[in-house]
Amino acid sequence: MLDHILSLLIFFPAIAAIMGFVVHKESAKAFGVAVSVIEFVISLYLWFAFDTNVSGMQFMENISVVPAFGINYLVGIDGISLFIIIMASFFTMIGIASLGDMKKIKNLVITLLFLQMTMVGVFAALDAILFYVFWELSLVPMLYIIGAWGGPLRIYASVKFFLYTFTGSLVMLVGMLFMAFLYNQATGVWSFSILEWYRLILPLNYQLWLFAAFFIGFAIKVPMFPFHTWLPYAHGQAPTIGSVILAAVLLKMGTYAFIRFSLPMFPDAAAFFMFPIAVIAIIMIIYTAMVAYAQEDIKQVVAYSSISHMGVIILGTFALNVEGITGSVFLMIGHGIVSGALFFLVGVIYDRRHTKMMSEFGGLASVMPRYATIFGIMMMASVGLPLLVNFVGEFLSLLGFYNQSHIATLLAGTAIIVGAIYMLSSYKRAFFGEVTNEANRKLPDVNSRELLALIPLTIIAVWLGVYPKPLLDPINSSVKSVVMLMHEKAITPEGKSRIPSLENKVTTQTSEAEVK
Amino acid sequence: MELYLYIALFSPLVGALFAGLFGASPKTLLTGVVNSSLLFASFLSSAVLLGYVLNGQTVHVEMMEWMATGNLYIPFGFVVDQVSVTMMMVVTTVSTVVHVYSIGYMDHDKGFNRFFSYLSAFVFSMMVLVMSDNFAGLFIGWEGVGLCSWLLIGFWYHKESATWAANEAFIMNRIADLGMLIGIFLVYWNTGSLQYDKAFAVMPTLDNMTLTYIGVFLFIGAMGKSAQFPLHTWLADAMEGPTPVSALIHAATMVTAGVYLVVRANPLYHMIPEMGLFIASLGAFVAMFAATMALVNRDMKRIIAYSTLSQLGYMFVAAGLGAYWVALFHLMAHAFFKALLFLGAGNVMHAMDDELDPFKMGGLRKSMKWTFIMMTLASVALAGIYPLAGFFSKDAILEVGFVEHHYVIYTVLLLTAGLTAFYSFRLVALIFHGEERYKVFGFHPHEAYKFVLIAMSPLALLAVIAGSFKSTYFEMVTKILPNTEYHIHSEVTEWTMIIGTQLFVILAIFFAYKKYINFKGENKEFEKRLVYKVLINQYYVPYFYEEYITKPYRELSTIFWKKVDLKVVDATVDCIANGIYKAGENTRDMQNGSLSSMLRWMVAGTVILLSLAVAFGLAVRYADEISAVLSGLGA
Amino acid sequence: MLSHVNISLESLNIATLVPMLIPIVGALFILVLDLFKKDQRKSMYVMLSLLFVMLDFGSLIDSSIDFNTNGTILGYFDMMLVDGLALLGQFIIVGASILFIPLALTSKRFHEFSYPEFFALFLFMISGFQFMVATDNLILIFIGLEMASLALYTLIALHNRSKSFEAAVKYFTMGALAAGFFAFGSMVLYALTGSVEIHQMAAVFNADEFANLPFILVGVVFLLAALGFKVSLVPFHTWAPDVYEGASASMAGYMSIVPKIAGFVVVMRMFEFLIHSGVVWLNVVLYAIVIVTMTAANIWALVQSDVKRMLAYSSISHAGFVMAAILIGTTQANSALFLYWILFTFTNLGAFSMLWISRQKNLAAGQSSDHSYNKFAGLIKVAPISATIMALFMLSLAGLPPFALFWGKIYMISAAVSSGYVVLALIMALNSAIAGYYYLKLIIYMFMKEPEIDIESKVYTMNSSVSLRTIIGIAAVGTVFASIVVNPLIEFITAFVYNSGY
Amino acid sequence: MMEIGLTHYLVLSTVLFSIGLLGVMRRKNLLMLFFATEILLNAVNVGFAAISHYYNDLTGQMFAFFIIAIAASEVAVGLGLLIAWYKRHGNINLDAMSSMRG
Amino acid sequence: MFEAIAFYLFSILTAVMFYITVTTKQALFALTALAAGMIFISAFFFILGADFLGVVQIIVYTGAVMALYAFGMMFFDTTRELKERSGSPLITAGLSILSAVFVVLIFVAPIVSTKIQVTAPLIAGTTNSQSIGMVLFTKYLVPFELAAVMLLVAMIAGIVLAGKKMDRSLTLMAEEEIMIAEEANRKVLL
Repeated sequence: MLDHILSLLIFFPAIAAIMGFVVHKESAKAFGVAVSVIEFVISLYLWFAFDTNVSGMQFMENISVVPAFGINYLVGIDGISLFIIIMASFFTMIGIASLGDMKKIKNLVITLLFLQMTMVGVFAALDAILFYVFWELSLVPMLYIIGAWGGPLRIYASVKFFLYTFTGSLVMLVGMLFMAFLYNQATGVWSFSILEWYRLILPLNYQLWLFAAFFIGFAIKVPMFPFHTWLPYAHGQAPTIGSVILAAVLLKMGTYAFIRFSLPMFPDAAAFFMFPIAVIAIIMIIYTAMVAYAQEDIKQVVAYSSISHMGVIILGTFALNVEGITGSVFLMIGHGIVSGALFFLVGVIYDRRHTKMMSEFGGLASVMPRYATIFGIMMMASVGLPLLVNFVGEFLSLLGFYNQSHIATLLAGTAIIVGAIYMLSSYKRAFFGEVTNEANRKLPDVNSRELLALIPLTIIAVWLGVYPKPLLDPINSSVKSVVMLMHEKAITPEGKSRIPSLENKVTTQTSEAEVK
Repeated sequence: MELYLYIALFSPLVGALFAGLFGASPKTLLTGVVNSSLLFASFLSSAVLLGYVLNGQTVHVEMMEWMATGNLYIPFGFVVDQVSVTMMMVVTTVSTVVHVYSIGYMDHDKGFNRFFSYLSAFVFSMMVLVMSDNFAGLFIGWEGVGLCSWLLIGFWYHKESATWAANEAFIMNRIADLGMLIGIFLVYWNTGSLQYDKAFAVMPTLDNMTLTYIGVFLFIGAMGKSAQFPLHTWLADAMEGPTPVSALIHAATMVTAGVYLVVRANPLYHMIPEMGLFIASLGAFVAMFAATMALVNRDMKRIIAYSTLSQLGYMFVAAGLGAYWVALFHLMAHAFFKALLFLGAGNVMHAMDDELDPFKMGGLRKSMKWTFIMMTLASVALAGIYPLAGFFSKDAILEVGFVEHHYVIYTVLLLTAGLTAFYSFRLVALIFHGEERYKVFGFHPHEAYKFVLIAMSPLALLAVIAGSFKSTYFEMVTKILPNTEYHIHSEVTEWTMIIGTQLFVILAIFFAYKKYINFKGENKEFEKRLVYKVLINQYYVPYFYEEYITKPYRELSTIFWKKVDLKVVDATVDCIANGIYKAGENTRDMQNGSLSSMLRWMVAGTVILLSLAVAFGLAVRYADEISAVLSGLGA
Repeated sequence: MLSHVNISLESLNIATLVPMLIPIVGALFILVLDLFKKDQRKSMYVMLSLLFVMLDFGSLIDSSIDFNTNGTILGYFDMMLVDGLALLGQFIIVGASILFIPLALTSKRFHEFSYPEFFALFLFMISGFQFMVATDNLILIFIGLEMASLALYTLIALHNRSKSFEAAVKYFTMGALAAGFFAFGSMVLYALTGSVEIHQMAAVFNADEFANLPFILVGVVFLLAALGFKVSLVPFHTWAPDVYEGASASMAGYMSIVPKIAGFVVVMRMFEFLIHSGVVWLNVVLYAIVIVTMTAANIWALVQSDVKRMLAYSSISHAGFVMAAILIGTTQANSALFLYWILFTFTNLGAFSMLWISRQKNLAAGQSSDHSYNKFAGLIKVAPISATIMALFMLSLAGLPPFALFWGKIYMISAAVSSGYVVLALIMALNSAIAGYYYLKLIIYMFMKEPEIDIESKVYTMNSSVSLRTIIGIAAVGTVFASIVVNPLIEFITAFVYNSGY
Repeated sequence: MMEIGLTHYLVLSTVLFSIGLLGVMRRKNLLMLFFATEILLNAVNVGFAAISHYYNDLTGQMFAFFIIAIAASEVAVGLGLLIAWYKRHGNINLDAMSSMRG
Repeated sequence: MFEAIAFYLFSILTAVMFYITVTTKQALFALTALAAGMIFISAFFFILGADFLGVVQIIVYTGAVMALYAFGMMFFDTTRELKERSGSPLITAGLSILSAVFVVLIFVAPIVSTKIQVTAPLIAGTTNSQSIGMVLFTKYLVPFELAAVMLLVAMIAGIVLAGKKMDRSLTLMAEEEIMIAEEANRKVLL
């Protein structure tokens, strides 16, 4: 069981999905819930069995697929991927559980289960090709979800989503193949194992080019400015469940990949590109926040806010130190929970009114107080209020980056201001004031089905904000090993100086422990 | 002692959650009572802790780890020392009073339970703020009070102005919080820790520049919370909230957090006196600035708010000049009488159906005797008349200015003291004396509930007697703060000053009474003057913000969205896609179905290849000649 | 004076002829059978042809075992050349034929299958292609090519409707021009080397160090045009869309696989040595052609409104993609070509078969062509399994992992990257992205649109029969589970290619 | 000039080939178009024969021989196609064949 | 000298004939010119000593091929004047002239290779036919046989395509129609 728990986790939903074809459509949702609960329990078990003291990969499995070309089925997780996997299974679970009456619900459930396979696969894969397989495969269910259950522009949105990310990832594929070629040059054998690639120290110019190739793939997925325009469409058109999973999990693939690929493999390039990327991140933060402020559609506000937050994650990642990277990983989870919840919330109101325009609302706080409360909590989490989940990540990310650049952090820190501006003003427009629209006067408050999704999210948002330690510790130890590896591998003086060496830090840590 | 600490800290939280459970349901008196009791428990615990601290001991606990990664280690740590216990006492005292008061004040409000939930949550945040033993914990409280302030200002969320003011307060605070955050980052990266003790222990080793930066950024945070210029506009607007909120948050506690921060960071500011001077100057400026705005305002609560602002300026002067204990003392004294003043104003508002314009009142002393007495007491205290609390604390600040040879600051503060007395009694005169102008508007004023008045009485008492604790307090708090005593060397000067000040203030009070006690009609002549216009428009600062910051931001946002994002970024992407598609549309005619053209394409392809072959062949064959010619051309 | 020629039978290696002779014998057998007993059922002929082709396949396995032990075998006065390329080429040709022949077993009756001659010609054609790849003598290549082509033209025309005639005539005419080019190119090279055997030419060129480069280039240009026509490189591709549209879907699918691989083997034999001897011109020109073929075909495919025509352009694009292997010219690249084509066979077989089973005899109302996109609108609602399977093939064609073509694609791009053609690799990747759009378009029509024409699910399986479904099943399995066979395939192909010296 | 060499024949072959190409491109009548393709092949044949002659090698003649065979086969198939088309459409005009395009 | 005169004479004649073939508007002219050109071509073969080829040329081309074409012309009724709209004569002419020029440009330079090794040398003292026979039935036996098969293919193709069965298209007929037609056919057969 333990030896193959990751494979189980990856393929269980897929097999269940195939079996789901047989299930009658009346029971499809129940089936989906059952499967996703089991999956979630397994993922929790994964956490339980996870050894926090080990910073490297755990639960590894290795099966040769194409040995002649060095492609293996190689999976494993560390602290960085563990929680994103759990989050993926969690969101699938509550996503399916909170599905309302939709057309073709059976297809939707099956699609979601397939999507779950790809999501878990991406985060568990340790072989570049395997990673790529799941990475690409995840586009298909999402395409279908947006395209089949989306709004009026759904086809445009889904095609844009698919093609944009597909294009980016093809460039990334070329980078991967080149990396494998370099590995082949160095060792004489083919390998796509990421762990093997880590051992390769590349000259700077190769690093730069490869970094750029990977960057395009990841940046589009994240999405980073100026590759972000697919996202508002995708979110705007997707059904609630699609937006939730897209925001909560799929976007994290990009940022996760930065940490998994770009940083340890090209440390010097990462240091080299740190400032340009910081600039992009700052643009993402400020510019998209302003765009979000100008939105009239509440879902678009949340969509753009996603981009803005992803900017902070990117910034944290490229802090290149333990604080920043840990923060960005944590923020991935935090943002997943918060934006997921926000999309759920938008979905709640959309289900009732079939519009997302803020001008249609106003005064909802008095009509739907519970809804307003949960929305308020999540909004506050989104703007990074301490003791709510996002703050930990944002704080650490910015803190980390501050060591690299003061001005950049100052600019990026405006995230907490601009974030508050668009969030509060949207909240004000939708929830405060008098009820002006008659249609809103009799709206029912959140029902128990919706609460099923929202309450756990709220609890998690608070729990992780107050007590992030269970997550931070594993993340921290894995990130530490990443940073250590980067420092060792760095060849340029800039890289060496930008990426801190952790040797002397160990002593300070022990001394701190004494002080405690 | 830890138990008391936890009781003091968490009983408001319990209250908040308890009331929150009933948040959406209609009024239940239970919440008010329970919350008030919990607050009282908190107060008692604080008092016990105070006693403990008075014995010269402090409590320092670490509840649990919060964040730890890399080098960073942030616990939930709490410290009860001389400084924090002061704040705890102030907070719990005022908030207990305000809670009880609110039971009466919010009696008819739909959101009764919600209100108590928010209010208790605020107290919890404030307690976290003052009790935390590290900057991160401070920041939690800092943001927490911001949140509660937002919730409470916007409590009547159906009012456009209330929600607008709430958002303004939150966002403006956020601007300052960024500064604070940066300050925290600076502390961390330079000292390696966010614990007060460790960080301050390392600071002396840092260079002056870094310290100044830390000081500046932390102070930016303080400026926001304490509404110092130029981030002051939110405070007056925050008066949209229910009056108890104004009393608790926007007078007694939250707004003083900035002062608390500076006091808390005294080891830092001690090392950078230039920064201190700046703080003091800004404080003096704000004191004067706010007082002038209060002179002409026609909104009762706003007048008090400006007065708060002004008093905060005093506190910053003291803190900036290194007289931390004086600042803290004034903070405490001010909390009591200002809260009292606000609560009194609340009574008046209640009596007048939420009317705020004092010009529509007058002669209320008959129907609201106790309120009148208490408000007058508070105003006297505020004006700094001996022997009330204000005298001891405010005069101390004046003395500090004088002793430290900052005569300009001293003069400004002295003048401000006069202004303070003037506007305070302008208000009292307009409300309680003179004709009963309200009758025209059909109001039927009545005194507040008895228990409300009783609840207010401790504050009244404290406003009167707080000054007498001065020396005890000095003893206690200077165990950790610089124990400079500010005495003017010559007794003659000292007495002259005290008496002079008192006379000046009394004169101002007299003047105010004279001018407003028999107020009849409005002075149209005066209202046309530039001075009046400037003052009533708050020096055009809000206008400036609206015109030059808010509006452009909104417009720029729209431009970014409609023009840049849709028309440039997105359009580029679509343009590439469409371009490819169009290329297909335009060239598909190549395949026009005619066999002839197909054959021609094939031949054409061959001919093109042939021409390339010929060119290449010739180039190879005549390579030497070509290079000769080229070299002849000088290439 | 003429002297007697004494040649031992053994030195002739008659066995090298066996694989080609089997289909010829089979064809003759069918013809004779038809003479004696008329009016036999189609299924009998299909099975008979299938048997012969499988026999052929068996003999190929035999030859490949022989190749593994003895290496390259020359046969019949060095006329036959059985090396790895020849065997791989034949494997694909014969293997694809095995898969495509059963497509004749439709439930509807189509004209061509009523002829026993159809099957005879089909077998002749297979033989012709086999000859084409199993020799490096230009004469035999030419004859094999013409024989196969003539049979192919006829097979297309036998579908017997206006469009198929048009297609056949177009194909034929252009084929005739291409034949002229081939002859002319051969003539030029012959003039230069005195030989029509490729290895001999290579020897002569290398011996005098490409002294007559302009002449060589002229020859190369004409051969490139002729072979480019066969493998449909832009601008010699113009026949492809029309012919695919005009031919029946099964025949179009076949055309997208078999003639092209035969062409590629010849191209590889012809150009590989030129590329390796550093004829810069050829590198540049091939580079340009590869890019133009990939890109232009993709762009045209974007704007198609008929699925079959789209697939035609797509297979042109794929041809350009594969042509890159020849430009790159490493063992890995050449292996990638075969790997790609084998995987492509399964996917394209599936895609065209799906079109084939949905073929109606008469166009439904509002339809301008047999397989227009809007015919497939909303297919998921009417025939979910068909839609899913079709989507599968489209995703595979788009190169989405882990489906079949993805593996070919990465191996090919890896070959490009490994030999320094990074820009080419990027262009290949970006082209895959463009291609993604039109494959996606069909998926969108099937899954996300409402049905446009009011038709029952029957329409989509109008032409289906057990055999067709089996073939589709095989194709689907091959497409989905390709990852399992990729490794043995790579090893097998690489060994063959490497041992042939490519 | 008077000494006829291989070059002369090759040039001739080329010229004839070009004439064939001209025909291929401009003829609209399919039958006439087929004529032009015959010219192409004949042009090549001349070249082959000449090379064969000058190199004293029979391969060229063999090639030419097979080209003739190919030409003959093409005629058969081509005419078959034309007949089939003609029966359906009553003309063999190339311009009538453009039902597929784009 | 004779060779030169013959070469030029026949060159010009062939070129002119072929030119007429591709340009004339009279189908009959074209056919005649083509036949004439082919015969002139065979003259080159004879000049070059490829007697066998010359004979084959005359027999196969001028005999068989031209006969087929003549038959075709009669069948298609193209004896009258052709109406051809030439698309763009400039492009057409330009392309063919260009191609000629390019090739000629290269061909005017003599081939310099010295390493030519012929694979099937002429055997001294034999006639052309003999040596061709010798080569054809040894080295080129496979192509020869394959060519035979190819001719068979062409024959079958021609027969099938021109056959009567093509008049009715099963592809276009509905299944029921086919049934009816088959029944009718059977009745005829009976």
